[in-house]
Amino acid sequence: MTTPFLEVKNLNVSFPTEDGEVMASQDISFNVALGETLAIVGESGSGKSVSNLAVMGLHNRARTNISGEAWLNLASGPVDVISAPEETVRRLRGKSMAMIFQDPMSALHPYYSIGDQLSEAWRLYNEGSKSDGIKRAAQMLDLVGIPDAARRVQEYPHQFSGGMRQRVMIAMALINNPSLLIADEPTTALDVTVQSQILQLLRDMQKEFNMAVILITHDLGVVAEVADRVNVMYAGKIVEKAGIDSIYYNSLHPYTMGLLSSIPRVDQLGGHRLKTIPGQPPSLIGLPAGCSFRSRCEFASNVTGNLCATSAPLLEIKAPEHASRCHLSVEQLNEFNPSDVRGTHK
Amino acid sequence: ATGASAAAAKSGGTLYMVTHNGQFAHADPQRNYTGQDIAFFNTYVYRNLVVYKPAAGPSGSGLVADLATNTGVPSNNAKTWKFTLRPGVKWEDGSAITCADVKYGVSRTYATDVITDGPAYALSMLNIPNNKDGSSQYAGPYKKTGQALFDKAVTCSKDNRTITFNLGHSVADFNYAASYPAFGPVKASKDTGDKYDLKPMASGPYKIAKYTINGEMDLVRNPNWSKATDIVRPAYPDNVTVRFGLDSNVIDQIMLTDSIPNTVNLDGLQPVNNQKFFAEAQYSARRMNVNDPYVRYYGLNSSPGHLDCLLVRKAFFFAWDTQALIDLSGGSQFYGAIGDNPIKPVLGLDYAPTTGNTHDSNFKAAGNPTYAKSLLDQAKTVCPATYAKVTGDVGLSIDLPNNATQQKASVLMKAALSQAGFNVKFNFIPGGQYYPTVQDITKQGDASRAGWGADWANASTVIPPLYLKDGGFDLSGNWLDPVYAGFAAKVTAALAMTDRPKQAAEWKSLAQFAMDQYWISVPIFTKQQLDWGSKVGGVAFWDPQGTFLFPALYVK
Amino acid sequence: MVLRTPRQISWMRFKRNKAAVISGLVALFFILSAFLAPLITKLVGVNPTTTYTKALTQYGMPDGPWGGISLAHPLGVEPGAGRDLLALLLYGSRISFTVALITSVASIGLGMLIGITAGYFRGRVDAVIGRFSDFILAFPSTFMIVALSLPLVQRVEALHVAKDNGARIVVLIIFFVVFGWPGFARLVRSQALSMRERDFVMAAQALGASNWRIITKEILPNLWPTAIVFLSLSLPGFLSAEATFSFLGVGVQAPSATWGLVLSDAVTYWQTDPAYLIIPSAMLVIIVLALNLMGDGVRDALDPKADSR
Amino acid sequence: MSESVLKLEGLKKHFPTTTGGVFSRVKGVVKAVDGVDLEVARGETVGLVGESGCGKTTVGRTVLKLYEPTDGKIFFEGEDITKLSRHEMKPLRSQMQMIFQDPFASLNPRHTVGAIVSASFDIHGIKPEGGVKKSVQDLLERVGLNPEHINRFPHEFSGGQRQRIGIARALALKPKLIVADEPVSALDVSIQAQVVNLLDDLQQELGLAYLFVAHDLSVVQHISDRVVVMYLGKVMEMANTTELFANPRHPYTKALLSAVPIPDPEIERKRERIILQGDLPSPVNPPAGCVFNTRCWKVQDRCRVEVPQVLEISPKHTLACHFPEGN
Amino acid sequence: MLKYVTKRLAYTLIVLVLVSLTVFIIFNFLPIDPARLTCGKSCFPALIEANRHRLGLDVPWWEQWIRFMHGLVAGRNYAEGSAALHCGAPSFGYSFNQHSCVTTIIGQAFPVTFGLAIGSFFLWIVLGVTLGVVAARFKGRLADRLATAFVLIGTSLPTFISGILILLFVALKFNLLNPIEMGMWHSPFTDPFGYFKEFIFPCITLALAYAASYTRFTRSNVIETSSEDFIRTAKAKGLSNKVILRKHTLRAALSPIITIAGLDFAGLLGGAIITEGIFNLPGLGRLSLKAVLIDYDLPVILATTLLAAAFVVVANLLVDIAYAYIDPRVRVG
Ligand SMILES: Nc1ncnc2c1ncn2[C@@H]1O[C@H](COP(=O)(O)OP(=O)(O)OP(=O)(O)O)[C@@H](O)[C@H]1O
Ligand SMILES: Nc1ncnc2c1ncn2[C@@H]1O[C@H](COP(=O)(O)OP(=O)(O)OP(=O)(O)O)[C@@H](O)[C@H]1O
Ligand SMILES: [Mg+2]
Ligand SMILES: [Mg+2]
Repeated sequence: MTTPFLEVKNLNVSFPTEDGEVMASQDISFNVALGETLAIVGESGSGKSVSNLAVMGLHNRARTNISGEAWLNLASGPVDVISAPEETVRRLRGKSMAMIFQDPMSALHPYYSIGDQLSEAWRLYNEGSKSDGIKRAAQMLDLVGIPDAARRVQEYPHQFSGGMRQRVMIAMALINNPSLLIADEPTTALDVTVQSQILQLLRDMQKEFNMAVILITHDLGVVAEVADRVNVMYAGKIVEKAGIDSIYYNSLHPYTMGLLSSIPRVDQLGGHRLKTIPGQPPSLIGLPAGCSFRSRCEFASNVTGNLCATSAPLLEIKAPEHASRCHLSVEQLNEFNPSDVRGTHK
Repeated sequence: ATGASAAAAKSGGTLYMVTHNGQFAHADPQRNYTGQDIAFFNTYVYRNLVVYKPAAGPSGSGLVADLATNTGVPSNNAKTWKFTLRPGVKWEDGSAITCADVKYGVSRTYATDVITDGPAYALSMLNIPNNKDGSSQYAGPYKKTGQALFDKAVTCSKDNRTITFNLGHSVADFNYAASYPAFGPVKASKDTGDKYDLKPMASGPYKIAKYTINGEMDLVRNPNWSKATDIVRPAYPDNVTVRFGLDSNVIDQIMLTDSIPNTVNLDGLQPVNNQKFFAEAQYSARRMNVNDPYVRYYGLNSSPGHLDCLLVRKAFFFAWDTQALIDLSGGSQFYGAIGDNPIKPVLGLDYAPTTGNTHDSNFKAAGNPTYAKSLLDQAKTVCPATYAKVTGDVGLSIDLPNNATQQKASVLMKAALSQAGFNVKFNFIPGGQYYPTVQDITKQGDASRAGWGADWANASTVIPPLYLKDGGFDLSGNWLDPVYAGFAAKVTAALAMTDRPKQAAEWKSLAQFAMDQYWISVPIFTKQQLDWGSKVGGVAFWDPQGTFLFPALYVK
Repeated sequence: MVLRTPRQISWMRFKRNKAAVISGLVALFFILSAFLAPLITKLVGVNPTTTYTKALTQYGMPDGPWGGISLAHPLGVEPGAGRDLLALLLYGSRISFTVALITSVASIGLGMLIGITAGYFRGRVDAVIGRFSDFILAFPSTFMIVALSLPLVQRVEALHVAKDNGARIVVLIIFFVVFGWPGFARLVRSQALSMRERDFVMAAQALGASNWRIITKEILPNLWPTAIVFLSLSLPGFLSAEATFSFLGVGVQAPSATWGLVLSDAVTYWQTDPAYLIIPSAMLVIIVLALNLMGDGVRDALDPKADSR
Repeated sequence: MSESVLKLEGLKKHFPTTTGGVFSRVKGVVKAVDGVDLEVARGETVGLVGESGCGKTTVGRTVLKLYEPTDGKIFFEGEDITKLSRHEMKPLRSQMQMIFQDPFASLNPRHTVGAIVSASFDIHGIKPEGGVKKSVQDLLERVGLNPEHINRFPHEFSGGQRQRIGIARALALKPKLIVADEPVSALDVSIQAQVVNLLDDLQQELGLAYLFVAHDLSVVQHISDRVVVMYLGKVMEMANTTELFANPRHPYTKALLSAVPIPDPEIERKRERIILQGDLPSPVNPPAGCVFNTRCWKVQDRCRVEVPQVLEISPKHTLACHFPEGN
Repeated sequence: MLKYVTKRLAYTLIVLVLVSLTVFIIFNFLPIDPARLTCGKSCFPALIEANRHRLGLDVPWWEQWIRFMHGLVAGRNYAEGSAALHCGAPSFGYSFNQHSCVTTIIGQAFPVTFGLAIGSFFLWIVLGVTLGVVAARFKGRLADRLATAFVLIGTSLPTFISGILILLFVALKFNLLNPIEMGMWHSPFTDPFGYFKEFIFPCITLALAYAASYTRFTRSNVIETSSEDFIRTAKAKGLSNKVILRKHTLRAALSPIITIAGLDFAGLLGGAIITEGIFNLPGLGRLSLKAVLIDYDLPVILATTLLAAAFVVVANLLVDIAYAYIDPRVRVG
């Protein structure tokens, strides 16, 4: 594989609050190369957004504690966006790295026309008049498949449907040919049919611009559709990290296994009871020692001694290109894995 | 009075006058009825048959001929009065002032639906019969109903120079009434009805260049006025500008800092600032403390349902903490002295000290609650209903104009009167509506703050207005008092007397009677303070008008 | 996470906001003093109605510097009438606070009721209420109060509702409430409009709840925070409104005292007895500041999003 | 199957629309539901799917008479309740209940769990055996909550727990029919399954009938006996779950199914996806003819003029399409 | 749009007619007799009746109202015989106290109040918004507290105190204003400096009184808007904080202010009674106060009330239109 474009090393993000420090993401390390799609999955509050916002430098620095490194390997040389001055990071945003957000309804400024908002982004890094910007905006809208783009640039966000707004967001993120695109739950608010349109679009765009893409989602179905590699997060940590197939067919973490089997699938018959992961995810304040998944883990009892309660497992490479944060051995994990999830009810 | 000093008067310059009021009450001669306004307009803008002598001190109360060549010639037992006009006096537009103009001017008083607020002397004195409802059969020059009646009552000589007034009854001092601008000329062709109040045509040394209500009045020299025809007005300044509506605090600030040295303060300082101004030597050349023509008192409403019991009125009188109220308004040095009479000593002939009231051994300046209480106790048996009212829930209500000083005063009144056993209530009435309200017997409370000064040096302008039902300013509701009939008969008789000393004796005894009836509370012979800027010269007090001797003012 | 009720959480947040806590204590102190005025004046040994003319000079000015501050008169005496300033302010605050409090509570209460009604029933009810409040808002309120207060006081007295200052207070309160509710009603209406679209209202309807129950049990409790914040902010507003109307001579009148009366009187003494102006002004500033800061604190404490910002 | 709990005949619900804001005026009507026929049998679960805005929620709410139907008939247990007044509806409320999509918005944040669950007793003046408190605690226990949490406030619970509170409230009066309006779409992946299982269990125990509204086809497929597919206020296709998923006949159903992501990369890689063009048309101004014609890849002229009839193409499988997909 | 505005204007007219009717009814049923109140010093029943006739109060209130409405469209005559007067349409009546047609009086007072309103409006918006933004940027820190305290002190002192203090201790103390010229009308066109000197202090007084709510409003709106998703989007684009604040945050945060600002502005026009009094500005506030408390001048009372009402209603209309202009979501339709 080529050198990664983004290298995140030991990233920790926490928020001091009145109840204590919220350890939103801990010890996050990953990387993405150009042309590659990395998916980050995990349920709500597991720290997916927080870690990526840190990469974008979008946290309020005064209210956030961030440590670790995140290197962008730019043509002009690598930059650590965590330690770089605010102004430097600002100049990377939009150009070297771009981000789109979950809710297309509220992510666009309601008072400015679509064209204005797009051209503002373009003119930040390009010489050109406002009308040039609008022209460019229309091209981009056309590219993301909005019909009649020349007219629609003059319209306002509320005149667009959700799916179209998400396309606008994508167009805005791509308008300066960024090398890295972070898509934070880009389809969660959308209908399935629109969702597949958008995912298709993202794929096409990635090909066209040869971007590194980080796709944040909690939908394992979406991941299966687009990702090359997957990071699974739980309670602020990456618990499993592997290529797409290994995650689905050869998961080495009880949480991922539980997740996969608790999802009903259209390609399987109903009528059976769904498998569940009992309990709730833990609070991120004052996380107890030990494995944060242990109270919900059905295999915890198989670990010798009291290890799960006393020591936090490390993210170990348990198979080629496959790391997992679990005290269980690969053999045990393989044994517990309802080996072929895909085949159970076929 | 001090002030007008050695330095010679000087012509030229602009004289400023400042006031908190938004406008002159009236500029129209027939509607002008306020001492200061009359003095102002008579001095600067219009001329009159006769005017007060422009002199400081008692001699200022004498009349001098102005537009006329004499101060009036009575005949027919003072039922006919003749004035002959001075030749060569011109209007602002250059035309001569004629008898017809004077006659027309007087006739305007009768147009009661246009010419309001003015003195009613013409109405009550001229020989024109009234309708049943009390209105005159002559409706004024605009409608002309009954014009013939008027033409008979006021006549002009052939040469249009002598005017004759035929009165309905003897008026020994009609010429004093004639000193009011209400008896002054108005040129019929230039009469603008109600709007004449904004721009009366000048006959005096200045004409009105600009007059905006809440703004200013600008007077400039009237080229058609000739000094030769005028023995009254030196007309020193080139311009006179009156600034209306300034905040009282701002006016005081101007005076204290002398920031506009050519200014005359028409209002006087607020009591709180008087003390400083009159204590510090730096202001000594810019201040004057004088007796004004007014007596201030509270009219005690003696009509049934109010203070219809002599004992109760007396108790009120003795409970009153006069001293505290005087102190509140600046102390006896500035506010005035306790008096004993509705007639002020300046009236000389008509004034004599009364007996009883403030000369009673039980009278105390700071109030005598014990004695007042004993009087009230007597009232309990003599007039139980009144007693019950003033001590009970209904209480005794005092009408006061609504301003900061009176709000303060109410605290002192309540403190004093409650000690005597009264239950006191206050009825604060907005300044502009105060007199119309208390003059309405149906709206008046039990005691109403008031003040009165003689229109001229005869108690005929004091006793009748204050104590006759239709006198115009009767706040004592006394016409419902059983003793009224006899009293009123005597007043009417006194009014008709032409023998001045005999009349004076009558006024004295009537004043004593009124005081014995306790129709008013403790009278205060008030003082007034004048203040002006360092560049104003010739300042003196014009006794009969109760304000600056305007003719003498000049800019240094 | 430790589980707490919303009240506890708000209270915790509030407690941590030092400015708000201090402000709250200050406000409480003022209110308590007003409440305990008779006791305090007795302790100090002064009486609000006594005119201590002995403490005045022959010109009616306080004898001594700083408005005649002395052991007997801790805040000095009132020039002119000679009442004790401490007693005056204490007793004055009773009327001022009562007027402000009743007015705030009444206009907020009325605004809340009308606002909810409009927002909940929408349609024609809403339109009628909306037009009506537009109509009321169209009147220049200050001006109407000045023009109508005297005759209305007479009306109130004639109806034997109250007398004298009682009647004036009643009229003032009526005016403040009449012109005060529409503003709050608008706020409440918009909240009620969004509230009625919330699923829990639908849930109550699905259970067969009556409109009355929905309004009182489901919607109303959610508007308390708004009302409380509005209250803490409108109190000072009405305090200075009372002062202004006293200045214009249409409020409560002497010999009763209110802060407004004292202040409007004090203005004329700005040069001769500045302490008389400074002391009550400072008090007014302090309490208004306190109430505002406390209001901010309450709002922040009740705002669930406050922390994430 | 046994007799029906709920029966809809030609149900219509139109909303007058205003243009919004200050320029507000009535502009037209949203045909949110435009002629829906549907039946739910005792103990049966009928899934209602379709894209956002197609009228699923409106159907659910109209069924419970939370909206007044514009046209058509609603039968509950054979009784026509279409014209019943609010007051007359009250006794029936105990038999039909609703579970809401958003567990955060559907619980009044200022009421305790106890107050929320007992509200139904209060409203209907019912004094349950053993007292209100005991009944509430029983209900909480039944939905898997700690009965001691009766005095806690909703925000002290997680999303899944809150949804359970909502379910407990719906169960309080022992209803026969529950309209579940997207009860799991706001829940986390790992929690969703817990709630789905709970609903399953309750149906088994209490013989409830569900009208299960959802846009997530995988959940619907899992829980329903029959599925109704709606598009723009109209029913497109209706069949037994197995039949529908195995053999979708309507192009829209087919597109919908193909769009659902499957958590299985291998299948995903092989899958032929039907990507629909464009967006859902506005329900204010629906297309003439077949409402799906603007996005259908099989569209022909006839589709643009003629509204397809709802036909029973095989037993229990109805369809409204001129050119159905082949068998 | 045009249709909408016409409709709203018609509605405005109806409101104004209702307001005028209400005012007539209210004043008719007051236990006050203007004929008596304005009758003068020596007053007796015949004079009161004459006065009543002069004031036009000798007919029932509804007829008075009809005459008033008629006067508005067709002008009105007063007094009879050679003293007859005419006030041309639109006539609000004739003030017997000021001896002028009310329309003329109002016409003179209006520019004063309007100038005052515009000036203080501008000042308080600038002051309020600036402090609000500062407070929001430094939320919870010293600058925030100072800004809040400053504006709060400004509002908590009633204008009758702050105005006097500003006048005496600033304007007059430092000779910034010639007291004798206070209230003189300097035309802003021929004598802008004189005009400025005249108006700056009253404007500051009012601005202080009003700024606080804008500071608070701006502060909370800026804080709230800053956490909106679209601000995050703007950041993600790479815009600088300054541009984000200016173009994105403020635009969204400040547009709701228009609503209150419009109403406050209208309220001010209706009369800054106390400020005008202190600074001797012959504006609508002074005019109305004098009419009420001193002259009991019904036509002036009526006219100022109606004018004030008209401002509120028209301001409402303008606010709505402005809102539609700013917020595209409102614009459609
Ligand atoms: N500004 C903040 N202050 C305190 N806690 C925060 C803040 N921002 C996020 N958190 C907490 O950090 C944790 C991780 O949040 P994050 O937004 O990364 O979750 P996520 O995985 O993106 O979830 P979702 O799927 O809901 O978007 C959550 O518990 C959240 O409550
Ligand atoms: N109260 C209402 N007034 C006006 N229009 C409404 C109302 N409720 C719903 N609609 C409209 O009716 C249509 C159907 O809405 P409905 O909420 O039933 O859709 P849905 O299928 O439940 O969508 P979702 O999946 O987004 O919940 C939509 O266009 C919606 O805008
Ligand atoms: Mg997230
Ligand atoms: Mg829905």
